[in-house]
Amino acid sequence: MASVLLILLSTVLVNIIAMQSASRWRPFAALDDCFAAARGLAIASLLAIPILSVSSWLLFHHVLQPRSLGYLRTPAFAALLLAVVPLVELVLRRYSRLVPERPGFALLLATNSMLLGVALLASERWRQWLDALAFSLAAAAALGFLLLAFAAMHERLRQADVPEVFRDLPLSLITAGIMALAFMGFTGLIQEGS
Amino acid sequence: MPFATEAAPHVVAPNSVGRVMRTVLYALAPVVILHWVFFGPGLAIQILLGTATALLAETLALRLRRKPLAPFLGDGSAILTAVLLALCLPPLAPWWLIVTGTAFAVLLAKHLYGGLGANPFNPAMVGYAVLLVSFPVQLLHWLPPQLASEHAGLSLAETLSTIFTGSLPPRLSWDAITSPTALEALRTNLKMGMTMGEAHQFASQERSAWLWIDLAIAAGGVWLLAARIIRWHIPVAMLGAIAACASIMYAIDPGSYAGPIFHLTSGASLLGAFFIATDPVSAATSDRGRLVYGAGIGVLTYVIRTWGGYPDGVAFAVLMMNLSVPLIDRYTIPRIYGHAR
Amino acid sequence: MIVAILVMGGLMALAALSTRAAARQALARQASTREALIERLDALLPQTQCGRCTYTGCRPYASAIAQGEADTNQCPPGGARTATALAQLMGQPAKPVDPHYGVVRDTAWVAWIDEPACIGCTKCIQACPIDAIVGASRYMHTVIAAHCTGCELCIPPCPVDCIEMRPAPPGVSA
Amino acid sequence: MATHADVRRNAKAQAVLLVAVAALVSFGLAGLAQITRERIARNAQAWMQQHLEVLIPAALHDNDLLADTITVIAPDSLGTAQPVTVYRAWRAGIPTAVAIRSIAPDGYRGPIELLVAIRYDGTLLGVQVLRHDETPGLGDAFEKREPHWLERFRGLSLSNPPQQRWSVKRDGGDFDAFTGATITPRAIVTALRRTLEYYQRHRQRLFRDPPADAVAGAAADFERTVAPAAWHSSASGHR
Amino acid sequence: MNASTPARLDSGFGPTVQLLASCPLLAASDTVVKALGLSLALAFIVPTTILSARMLRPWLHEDNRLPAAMMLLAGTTACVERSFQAWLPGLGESIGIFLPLIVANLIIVEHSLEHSAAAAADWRKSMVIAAGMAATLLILGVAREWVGRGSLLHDAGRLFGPWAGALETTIFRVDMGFLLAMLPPGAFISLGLLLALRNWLARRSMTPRTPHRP
Amino acid sequence: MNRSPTGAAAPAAILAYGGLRLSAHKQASTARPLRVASAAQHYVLPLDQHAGAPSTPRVRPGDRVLAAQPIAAPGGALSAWLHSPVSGTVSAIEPRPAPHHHGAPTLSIVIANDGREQRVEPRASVSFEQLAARELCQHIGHGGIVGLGGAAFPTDAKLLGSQLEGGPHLLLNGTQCEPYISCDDMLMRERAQDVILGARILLHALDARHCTIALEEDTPQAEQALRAALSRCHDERVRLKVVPSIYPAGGERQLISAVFGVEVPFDALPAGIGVVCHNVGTAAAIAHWIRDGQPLISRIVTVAGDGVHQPCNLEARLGTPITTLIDDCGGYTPRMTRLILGGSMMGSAMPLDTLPVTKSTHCVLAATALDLRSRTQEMPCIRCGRCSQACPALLLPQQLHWSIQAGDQNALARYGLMDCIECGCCDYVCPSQIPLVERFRDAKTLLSRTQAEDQAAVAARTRFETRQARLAQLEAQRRAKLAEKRQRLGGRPQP
Ligand SMILES: Cc1cc2nc3c(=O)[nH]c(=O)nc-3n(C[C@H](O)[C@H](O)[C@H](O)COP(=O)(O)O)c2cc1C
Ligand SMILES: Cc1cc2nc3c(=O)[nH]c(=O)nc-3n(C[C@H](O)[C@H](O)[C@H](O)COP(=O)(O)O)c2cc1C
Ligand SMILES: Cc1cc2nc3c(=O)[nH]c(=O)nc-3n(C[C@H](O)[C@H](O)[C@H](O)COP(=O)(O)O)c2cc1C
Ligand SMILES: Cc1cc2nc3c(=O)[nH]c(=O)nc-3n(C[C@H](O)[C@H](O)[C@H](O)CO)c2cc1C
Ligand code: SF4
Ligand code: SF4
Ligand code: SF4
Ligand code: SF4
Ligand code: FES
Repeated sequence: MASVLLILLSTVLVNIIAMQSASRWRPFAALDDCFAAARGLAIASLLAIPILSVSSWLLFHHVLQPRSLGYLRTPAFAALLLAVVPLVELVLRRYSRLVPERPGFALLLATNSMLLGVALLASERWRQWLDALAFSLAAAAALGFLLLAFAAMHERLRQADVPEVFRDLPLSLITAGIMALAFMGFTGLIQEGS
Repeated sequence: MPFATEAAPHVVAPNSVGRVMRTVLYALAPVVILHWVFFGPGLAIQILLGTATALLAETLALRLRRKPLAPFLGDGSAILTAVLLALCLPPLAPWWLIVTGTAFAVLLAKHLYGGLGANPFNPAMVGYAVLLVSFPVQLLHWLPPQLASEHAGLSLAETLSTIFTGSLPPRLSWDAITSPTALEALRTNLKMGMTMGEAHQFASQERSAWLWIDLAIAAGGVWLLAARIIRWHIPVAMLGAIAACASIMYAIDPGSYAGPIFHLTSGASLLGAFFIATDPVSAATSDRGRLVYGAGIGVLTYVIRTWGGYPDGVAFAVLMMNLSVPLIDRYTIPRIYGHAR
Repeated sequence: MIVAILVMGGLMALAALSTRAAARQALARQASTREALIERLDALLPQTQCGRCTYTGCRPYASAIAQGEADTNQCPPGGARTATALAQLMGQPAKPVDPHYGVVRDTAWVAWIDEPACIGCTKCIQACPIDAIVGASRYMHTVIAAHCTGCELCIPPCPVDCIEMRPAPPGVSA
Repeated sequence: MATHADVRRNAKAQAVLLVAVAALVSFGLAGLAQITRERIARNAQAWMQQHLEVLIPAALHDNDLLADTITVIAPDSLGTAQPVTVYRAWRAGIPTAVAIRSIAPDGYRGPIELLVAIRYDGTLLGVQVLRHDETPGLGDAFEKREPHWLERFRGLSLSNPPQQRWSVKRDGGDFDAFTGATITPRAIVTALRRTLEYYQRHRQRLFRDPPADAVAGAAADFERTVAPAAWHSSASGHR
Repeated sequence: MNASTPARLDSGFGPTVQLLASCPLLAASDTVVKALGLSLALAFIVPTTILSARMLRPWLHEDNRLPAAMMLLAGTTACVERSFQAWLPGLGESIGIFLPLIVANLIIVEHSLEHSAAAAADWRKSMVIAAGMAATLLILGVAREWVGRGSLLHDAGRLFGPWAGALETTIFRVDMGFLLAMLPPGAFISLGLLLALRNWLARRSMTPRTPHRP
Repeated sequence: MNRSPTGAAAPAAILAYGGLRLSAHKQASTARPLRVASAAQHYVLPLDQHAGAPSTPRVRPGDRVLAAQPIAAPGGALSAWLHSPVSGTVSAIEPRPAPHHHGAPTLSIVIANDGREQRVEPRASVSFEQLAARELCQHIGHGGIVGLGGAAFPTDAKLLGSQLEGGPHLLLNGTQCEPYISCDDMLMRERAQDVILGARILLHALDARHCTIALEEDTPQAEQALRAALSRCHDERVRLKVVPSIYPAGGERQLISAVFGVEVPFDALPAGIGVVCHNVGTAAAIAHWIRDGQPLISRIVTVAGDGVHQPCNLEARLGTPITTLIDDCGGYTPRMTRLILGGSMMGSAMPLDTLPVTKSTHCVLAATALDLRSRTQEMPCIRCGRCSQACPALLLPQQLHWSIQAGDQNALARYGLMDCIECGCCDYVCPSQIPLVERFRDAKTLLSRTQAEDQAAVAARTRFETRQARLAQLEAQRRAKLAEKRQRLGGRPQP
């Protein structure tokens, strides 16, 4: 569980840092504020990750495992992801006011999906595709919440009088550390819940 | 005749940050005194240790950040952080525990973010959570009240030597003198398969001392409310949420869940509601935001202490809601006069 | 092994398909996306139409930014505020206005016509992009200070050099 | 000859290229899988073997423990609703011991996976913790801080100490807990008692089927252990 | 080989990207052994994928850069995972679930790289990247394991084979170390402190250059 | 938007709107009866002492003027008449330091008093009931009447702008929530009948049916006086309403909320919800003008504070130097440190005391250390929320403060900086001693400038596009003509 938490927070950090500091990875066109972009990414992740999780569950349990192709897990997941991410991009561009930008959006969403995918696949205890769906929904929701919270926090931290050497990245990491500390409170809970 | 000018208003209330923090410290004084009466001088020593560390750490941080020392050392916020942290630790905890925790609180959680007023996380709770996840064993050495204990209470010298050497006087052993907190006892007993009635009985042996202390905390809280240092929103929302969760679960299965009274009077519920969740710096801003914030802390506290791995959830709940504060603030900007909702 | 190759190949074919679909959609919407971006950039510009950015007006400059041809720090009338907003919208670090394109004034300036000297040639009227000068042929011309944006375009055409820039009267913010 | 640019612009060619990459990758991977399959199977066996060897001395068996397994399902006794693997030891065709991959479901932070070896007569040969997630520094004392704690169980049985004393001292039993951690020891002790009880009740049926063919077993893939058809513990209900 | 290489490397792979790339790997930096194992994997995966991506680049449309790179990465990673399982089973067991994270990291790295003209330059570049990530991991691993449990290379014997058992070092023996360092919060906080330290060193090395008034 | 609150009998809701209970410090000045200020030698009358455009002088230096003679006419649509307070000669029309410019000079008419107290022939008193509402409003304008509550908004403009269908509800503001200021209290105690008459004139001018005079609970004598005057004239339309003494209950919008239980929308004037609010002093001035033909040439000024020997209320002619008022009150005490025009919360500190009384001068506060409580060391905001609790505009001053520090103008707009009424409540309570109002004032200037710039850009763009369209049309016409001509000449039309 600890690693799921770590991965989740790393994912959030990667997103926020990428959106903040690398213009070519901007996920959305004409969105000047980090919070709005984070919201867009949260929506995209909420779309992509459950789809991916269910489809990969079906793939593993009905295609790969019966044929002893377990070793294809990672590349097969990657290929599925590569099919789903552009679809999400398509849907967002058509049905929402968000305008996904070409390399950035796919890159970040692929990263998110891969990272969360790893976290989800790490535990092989989903016996039903419904389990996988439920867990991925929860994970995507957690990711979305953390993204928004972190983006909002980031905006607040921008105004603070932070010591020079800690400005930006180090402080973001320490914030993530304290967030992880907070979520340590859930240890034991998730185990027993599942 | 020329006069010096200044911007309006020309009068301000005779108030200061130091006065606010000191008021909170005074409100905590009865708690500390009662603690001494029931549990011996351990807490007082911890507070002294914590205060010294806090002031040292504050001085160090201010020096490094090239800020003036006098106004910030005098504001009392670091001392308050140390005192609140000390209140969360077992009175006989080894000295390095409070020192480490306070240093983390002041240096990492406060000054890295820009010092007084800028920290998004409650420093004392960061310090406590660091200690709890790092040194869970040491945090379990709670004492039974002196009066109830068959051993004579520890003398001041014995307490000091225990805190500084980490080992008890030879006549005692940890297993003999420590007793789990009520929450811990309840959890353990339920896990052992006791019925709720038995578990309660077991858990409530040493509760009267704690009830007195709770009373002191509540009195301090009410005083802070009257002094307008805190407002009702956070305590009411937090305690209300805990009570609501506890009542619902108790109604569903009184055999495995304790009732609201137990939850309100055990663990750090009251201390949290009046002194910790109310830390203005890391709490939500508007009244509505503070209701959400307090209720969130209450629900999370209940969830963590009932189903989670750690004995009490206040610290984690506070930190989790701290991280949601900017988000809450974003969605709870109050209606401005003359504007529609 | 054959199955492995088939499965992976099939999945990848799906991926290629959906990537292509998304790319085509992006391409099809490129024009309208760009148009929307230009519109938002244009809305950030001061609309002085002075051309100091080296483009023929504010909108052309906006579209140049959107194309990636122009930098976000070329509009002196907009000053730091415009430059920052443009950079933010483009997801770039903010830069101060490049003095190469002109100085940034911190108070509003407007054109002022020395009316006795004016010969009524109407050249300035033709130059003013926002019709801020009134007057008829061979009659005295006047700048309507409330409308004037201070673009200085009317100054070069005047054959008798009777126009000069002056601080805006109170209540006028160009 | 198509230039790079031609290929870059041609959609079909691009798709083919991507599929080719995928095919290549899977080809390589499949090859590697082929090469490593046996080794990996052996590694897994070796891991289990190591644990088993510690618990069941060579003197006690002449069969391949890994090859002679059965799976049972007994949620109440063995702590999991999943099938549980039982390794059987025979000497000269006479049953000598079993090792049960039992689970202590009520650890402090989740289930604790155990390997419990029991002599045919019902005394404990030993216990190993295969996997756990107990609080580092607290519940994991059996690993580092009190490494002898687990050894204490060797030679005990349901009558030694008596069944009602099979609990930690705090609950009136015979066994020490760790400093500051009672839940983990309690979970392990309880799991051991339940496993012993289960063994006592089902010993006959565990050894009902004759030993598996040693030769066939050694060659078999670990994943597809030749095992008597899984049977369900009648005492503990069905799936 | 020419003087511009480091500069271009910097522009493509600055500290930010390095952080982005290291972040997901934090999960495997709690002990030196895990960090070593992951570094080992990186040392193989980074050059392999970057060089093969480089070979494919001229043929690929911009849109297909991501899919191709991702597939290469996933395949290589799976190979490494499989190899670990076969030849270093202990290590495979303990870092197995983290290996696929490398795919996510390296996608970012690959995307921020400008391929250079000479294959050798690319190879060097990829080795520098792998070394950078490995260094981060190792420093973190040493710091976290040391502070967290007072040992170094704990479990090396079990994971790398008996020969490595001799490397296990116990620096101090207490009931337990500062557990925080081993847990997720410790991962982030240590990396944050590490970065701050780097900033501080960088700033210090900058200062002497400005003329010093007596 | 014409929600008339006339019938609303909502309870005083002001506690829902923050505010502070401050100690009033009014006993010292109300203990002494209202007096007339001594005459001065020179009277200085700034031409822009009201809201709107400056007035245009009607006299020249050297002209002789009589008291109550118009000396300046409205200088625009929104402007006011100005009358000479005394008889004498115009000695100069030149920039003189003025209180509303913090002592900076502004164009003023200076009249040298000849001490003869000659007055223009008072016009025959007008029977206001005979006049149509509009005529009455215009007539009020000729009296130079502006709002005496502080903003000096020309009353005729306000009245004309509030001519509503069915008549608005007239609210007379008799509260004076700011510490030290007691001029309205004194006025109501001593001249209650003037206030009531003014109310009836205003009712007529607005064609209104109801008038509420709002009073604070700590002015019982004024209430008694008003009740007595009311019972004498038996006007059923006029009622009294007592509101809690909470600063800033006297603010127009806050008062409306307290009295009627409704809010004035941020983008509307009170008339938008059917209320017109006037100060009681304004009403009394109107009564003087209509009944006695006396234009606005004097007003009541409170001289208060520990810095004068005998604090009291003085009826002072416009243009009287403040030094004269101070002398009337026995001069400065040795402790005098700061001269404030207005109360302790919103008044401005003046660098000199030679400034003249203007139409908006309601209080001269000669403050000493006893009256002032200066800031100590400013500390960072600890987000304690005291400020937002106190804010009558329901803002979050702490967030405004943060956004100012961050230079985030969007956030400032979102948090409603422009709705701040600069009352100073937040500043007063802040434990961190942050000079919030000062910061807000500066930020407001900045924000309104950027907002004005944005509006200007939109306007320029519209004008530019109109011009482009026009040029394009002209060009099209020219081409069409050319083509037509070519065709007529037999040439082929151009491709
Ligand atoms: C953070 C934390 C983690 C704990 N982890 C464990 C654990 O892993 N195993 C365990 O048996 N007890 C653990 N405990 C202790 C139990 O909560 C409980 O207090 C203890 O088992 C009671 O035993 P005692 O009577 O020896 O104190 C933990 C306590 C805390 C505060
Ligand atoms: C028709 C009409 C228009 C008004 N226009 C303005 C205006 O543009 N600006 C203004 O400050 N006050 C205006 N007022 C006056 C306000 O309602 C208010 O009385 C005045 O600003 C003084 O209020 P204060 O002393 O509370 O600031 C107007 C009033 C009326 C009736
Ligand atoms: C914070 C604040 C406090 C005010 N206090 C008073 C007051 O105590 N008495 C008063 O008559 N006007 C006060 N005013 C002015 C009123 O809002 C309003 O302008 C006046 O009552 C309108 O009447 P007038 O146009 O006749 O001046 C205050 C304004 C503000 C913004
Ligand atoms: C009512 C109140 C409660 C406080 N609670 C805490 C607390 O729980 N933890 C803490 O570190 N500081 C607390 N402080 C002190 C202070 O706000 C804190 O150190 C700041 O977070 C430092 O910036 C409190 C202060 C007040 C006024
Ligand atoms: S410099 Fe600025 S104002 Fe002038 S035309 Fe260019 S964009 Fe418009
Ligand atoms: S008057 Fe001159 S300076 Fe003003 S807008 Fe027109 S052309 Fe520009
Ligand atoms: S009163 Fe002062 S310290 Fe308190 S929240 Fe407001 S601005 Fe901050
Ligand atoms: S000055 Fe502005 S922000 Fe402060 S209390 Fe008054 S209205 Fe609110
Ligand atoms: S000719 Fe018109 S202004 Fe010069």
